[in-house]
Amino acid sequence: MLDADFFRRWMAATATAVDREADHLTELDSAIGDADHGSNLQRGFTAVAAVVEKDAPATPGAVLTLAGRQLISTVGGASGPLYGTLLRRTGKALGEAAEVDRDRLARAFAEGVAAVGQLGGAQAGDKTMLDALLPAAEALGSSFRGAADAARAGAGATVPLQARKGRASYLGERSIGHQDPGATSAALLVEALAETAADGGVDA
Amino acid sequence: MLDADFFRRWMAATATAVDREADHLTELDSAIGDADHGSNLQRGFTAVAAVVEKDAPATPGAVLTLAGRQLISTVGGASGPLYGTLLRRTGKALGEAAEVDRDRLARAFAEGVAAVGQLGGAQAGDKTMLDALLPAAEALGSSFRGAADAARAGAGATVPLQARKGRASYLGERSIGHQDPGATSAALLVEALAETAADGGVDA
Amino acid sequence: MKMLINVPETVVADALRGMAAAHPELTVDVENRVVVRRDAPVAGKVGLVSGGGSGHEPLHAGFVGPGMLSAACPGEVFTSPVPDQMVRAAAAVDSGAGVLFVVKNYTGDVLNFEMAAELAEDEGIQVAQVVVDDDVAVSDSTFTAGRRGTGATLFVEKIAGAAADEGAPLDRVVSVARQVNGSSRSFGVALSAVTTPAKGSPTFDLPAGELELGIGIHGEPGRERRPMMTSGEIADFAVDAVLEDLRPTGPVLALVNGMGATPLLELYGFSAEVHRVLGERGVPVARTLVGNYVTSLDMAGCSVTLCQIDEELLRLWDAPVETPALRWGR
Amino acid sequence: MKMLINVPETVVADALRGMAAAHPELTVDVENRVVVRRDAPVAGKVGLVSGGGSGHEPLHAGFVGPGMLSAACPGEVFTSPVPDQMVRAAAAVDSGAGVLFVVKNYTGDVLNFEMAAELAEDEGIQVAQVVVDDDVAVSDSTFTAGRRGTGATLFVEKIAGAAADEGAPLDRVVSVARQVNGSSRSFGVALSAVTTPAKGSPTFDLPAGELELGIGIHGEPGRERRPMMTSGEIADFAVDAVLEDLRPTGPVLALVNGMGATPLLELYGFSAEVHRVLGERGVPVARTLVGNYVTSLDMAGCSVTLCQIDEELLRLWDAPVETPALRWGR
Ligand SMILES: Nc1ncnc2c1ncn2[C@@H]1O[C@H](COP(=O)(O)OP(=O)(O)O)[C@@H](O)[C@H]1O
Ligand SMILES: Nc1ncnc2c1ncn2[C@@H]1O[C@H](COP(=O)(O)OP(=O)(O)O)[C@@H](O)[C@H]1O
Ligand SMILES: [Mg+2]
Ligand SMILES: [Mg+2]
Ligand SMILES: [Mg+2]
Ligand SMILES: [Mg+2]
Repeated sequence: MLDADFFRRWMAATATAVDREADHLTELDSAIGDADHGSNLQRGFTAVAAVVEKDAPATPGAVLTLAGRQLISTVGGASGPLYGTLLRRTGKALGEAAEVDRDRLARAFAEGVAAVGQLGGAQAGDKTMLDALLPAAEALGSSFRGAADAARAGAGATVPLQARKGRASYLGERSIGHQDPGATSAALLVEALAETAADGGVDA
Repeated sequence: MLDADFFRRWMAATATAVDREADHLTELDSAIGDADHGSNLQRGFTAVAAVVEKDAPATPGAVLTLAGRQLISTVGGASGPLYGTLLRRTGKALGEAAEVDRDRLARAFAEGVAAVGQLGGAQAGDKTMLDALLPAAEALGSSFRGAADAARAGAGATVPLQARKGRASYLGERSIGHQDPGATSAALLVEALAETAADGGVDA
Repeated sequence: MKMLINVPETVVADALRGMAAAHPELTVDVENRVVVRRDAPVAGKVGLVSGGGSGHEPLHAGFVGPGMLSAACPGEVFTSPVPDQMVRAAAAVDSGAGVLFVVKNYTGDVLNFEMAAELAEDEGIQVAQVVVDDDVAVSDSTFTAGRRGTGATLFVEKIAGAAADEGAPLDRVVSVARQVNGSSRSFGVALSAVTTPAKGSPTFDLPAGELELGIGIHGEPGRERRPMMTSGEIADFAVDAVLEDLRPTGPVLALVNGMGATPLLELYGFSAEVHRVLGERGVPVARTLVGNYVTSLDMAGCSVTLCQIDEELLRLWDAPVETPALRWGR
Repeated sequence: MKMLINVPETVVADALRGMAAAHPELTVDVENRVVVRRDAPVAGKVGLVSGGGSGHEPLHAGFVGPGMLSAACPGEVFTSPVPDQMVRAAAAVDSGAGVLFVVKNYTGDVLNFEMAAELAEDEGIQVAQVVVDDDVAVSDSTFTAGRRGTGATLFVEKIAGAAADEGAPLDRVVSVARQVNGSSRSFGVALSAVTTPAKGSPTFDLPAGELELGIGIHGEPGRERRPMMTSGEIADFAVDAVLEDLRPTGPVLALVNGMGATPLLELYGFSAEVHRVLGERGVPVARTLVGNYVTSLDMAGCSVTLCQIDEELLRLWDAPVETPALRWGR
């Protein structure tokens, strides 16, 4: 079972991964965007890790809701509201439970991902974070590791796509051949989840 | 003896030389000035060659006076008034004579050079056009060729000097090690004179 | 790439400190990143709030003042601000007559302003939004993020700002803003890429002898790369791209805008070519504004924005304005 | 180096065509290169004429209008104009009250304005001259060309222009202009070299990671090269260089000036640091102007100009001005 502490560690692990990969994310965003995705998420998850540590919300749902609100208040850009909504809506779907299992998380996460689709109006194949999040949500029903692999594969699969949403869509055909920064960071988020699970000895 | 036509050819030859060397003059001026000496003189002597051709003044004095006025009206910068004064005052000193000899030209040219000194307040060794003009005026009393050689030597001798006048003086010690653009163009002017003399079969 | 900065992390806060010191006529909340005209809220006046990523200065904070914006919310460099800033700005300028958000059409800006509008309405502030989308280099379809907001933002903020200052009610200010946006189109060209403080190197490689056509203001590459063109050829291309979409039937306002690093000397020369092309196409120019107004940090290049106006819009354009970057009328 | 131009030979003429089209309130003689305020000569008013090489825009033509210059004479890029332009300008603005030439201290400018003054006096125009020499990076001695004229030119033109518009006689306008120049000092820093259209490549090599201290506005290298400094360190260095020479005993006007290619975002951040240093040194700042006003084409960098003012100078600074680049007051 996953308790609030597990979710705090997930957020901390994401912050660490984003820190490590920030330059790479910005590099990807400079090819088909505006070169800020790395610093955006770095700012956001640094703040998230700090606030969930400080406020120490008592339930998994409260951790993610707080994290989402914090992202919305500190990131800006497209990814702020989108990731903020992902975590907030996932958190809300988790309700007040003190502990949740992977299955429940998978269902809540799928709700969060759906909310991202609704907010941004993107669909699978539009070359956005959804291309990593959708397969991850699906695979999370089976295992943490599978979700991480699905997210990474989904991110990689954005390379040949032409962007239809977000800033990269301005490039038209010139967006083809580059990996989407948001899909790449989404894979980091899900990988951090899998690692947190592995480190905690949680059933994969 | 040198007639008005000789002086027109001198101006034309100077225009040709300045055209050819414009990039070099600008290059020198970019090291210790503002990268415009070549285009300044190109604009000026193109206009001079055109106007002395068109108006065809009847006397040597009138050719140089007109050339000087034209430089003042078209060049701007430091070199416009200075070269303009050089030619205008040399022309005035030649008076109304229909033909002059080298000796008379040498004396008139020395007056022109003195006027440059007075106008700009520079002295020998200040790393300006005077460092080519002063030795040239002196040597012109003996021969055209000698004047050209003296001007070129004078220009070369500006390399180790620290500029005390003009834009190059702003650099202080950093002006050392570069040849003065104005001294270099002054050598072109005097070389054009020597070539015009040689081409016309005039006594060296 | 060298920059006149302390560290990349503080560029926006540093700039706001500088604005605070230089412009006592503005209230600059450096901590919360909101710039408000000193006398806000003005009784009975609709509040005009805009904002967006930093790096486009003087847009938007330089347009705060009588006759234009009531407040601006600067985000991080090239990153839309967060809803908290917009809600705070709305609260600071609302006199009860409502607030108009002027939003440039980028996913980030649209989403954040949307969230802010909901939050502000929760606080009892009446909020309307106008999304500016004038950039013809981007195709406008439901399969894309839609056209970008660029130079027309200045026209919308100035003209809607004048209407608000005259005491027009919210629905009227909104319809003026929509009319201006609907009558405006832009096209931009880059001669060099942009370098953001966070990245420290150019966002794309632009070889010597080439230029990018149809660029945005965030260092996005354009739609097309071509061998370098003359100022006259660029004017032909840009003006025709705008006219093809706008098809004006009357006089226009022209904004000949520098992207930041192009000298004003060149910009005025380019403006002469823009006038030449408009003359050849039979489009009368009522007013021309030349300068660096909607910029992209250190990018070299330019954009052309045309806005077809009627007498009323021209009157509002000419109305007095008193901001750090745009001032006229007496 | 890419430029937004047609051919190098026509950049000045092209820019003047652009000014003519954008500014109907100015009379722009493109052929003879003179920009005059439309209503000149103003009866009883002293005429204020300035000029210099192009490439420093908006200086000088952007400062023509009520409350500032009566006319400007743009020369070729970085090349002082010729006497013919100045005489023509003087004739266009003289109402019989005389004309003041505002001359930046460069050999070329001084010599050409000197010749023009003689020619204008021959035509019966009373001419006075003020030479601006505020740049402390250059040592002022009889063995040099003297200090360069840079940012203080804006202060002199604005304040003397206000005095002239109030109807002050020539000797009073001259003494105001001299007082402003005598009370002003500047220091400039380059982060990149400048590229002139004629040369097409940078005037000097400035390696990554280094900056030039004490540069002029014509692409001349500075007095000293150093490893790159932060905005705060540059402010310390520049402000101290100015204060050492100026030693103000009262409040100052501050011009935080961009050299052309430095983003306004960075310039405002730098201005915050300038204010910090002045605060630490106990120098009160009465007014601050931040922007690209005395530029050097596409050079990145900045300069700081301080002018110690008394009540009268501050009143004249605040007086209304209405030019393309500087406007305020009503
Ligand atoms: N409409 C959208 N729906 C889902 N994801 C989107 C959408 N628009 C953009 N994104 C994601 O956001 C990422 C960019 O985020 P970021 O660079 O932080 O914001 P911005 O584009 O505002 O600079 C893109 O790579 C993409 O994955
Ligand atoms: N006071 C002076 N006396 C004599 N020659 C001078 C003086 N000042 C400058 N010069 C000459 O003028 C040259 C520069 O001319 P130019 O580049 O055309 O003008 P500017 O310096 O105004 O750009 C210098 O190389 C120098 O030879
Ligand atoms: Mg981005
Ligand atoms: Mg020169
Ligand atoms: Mg962004
Ligand atoms: Mg020059």
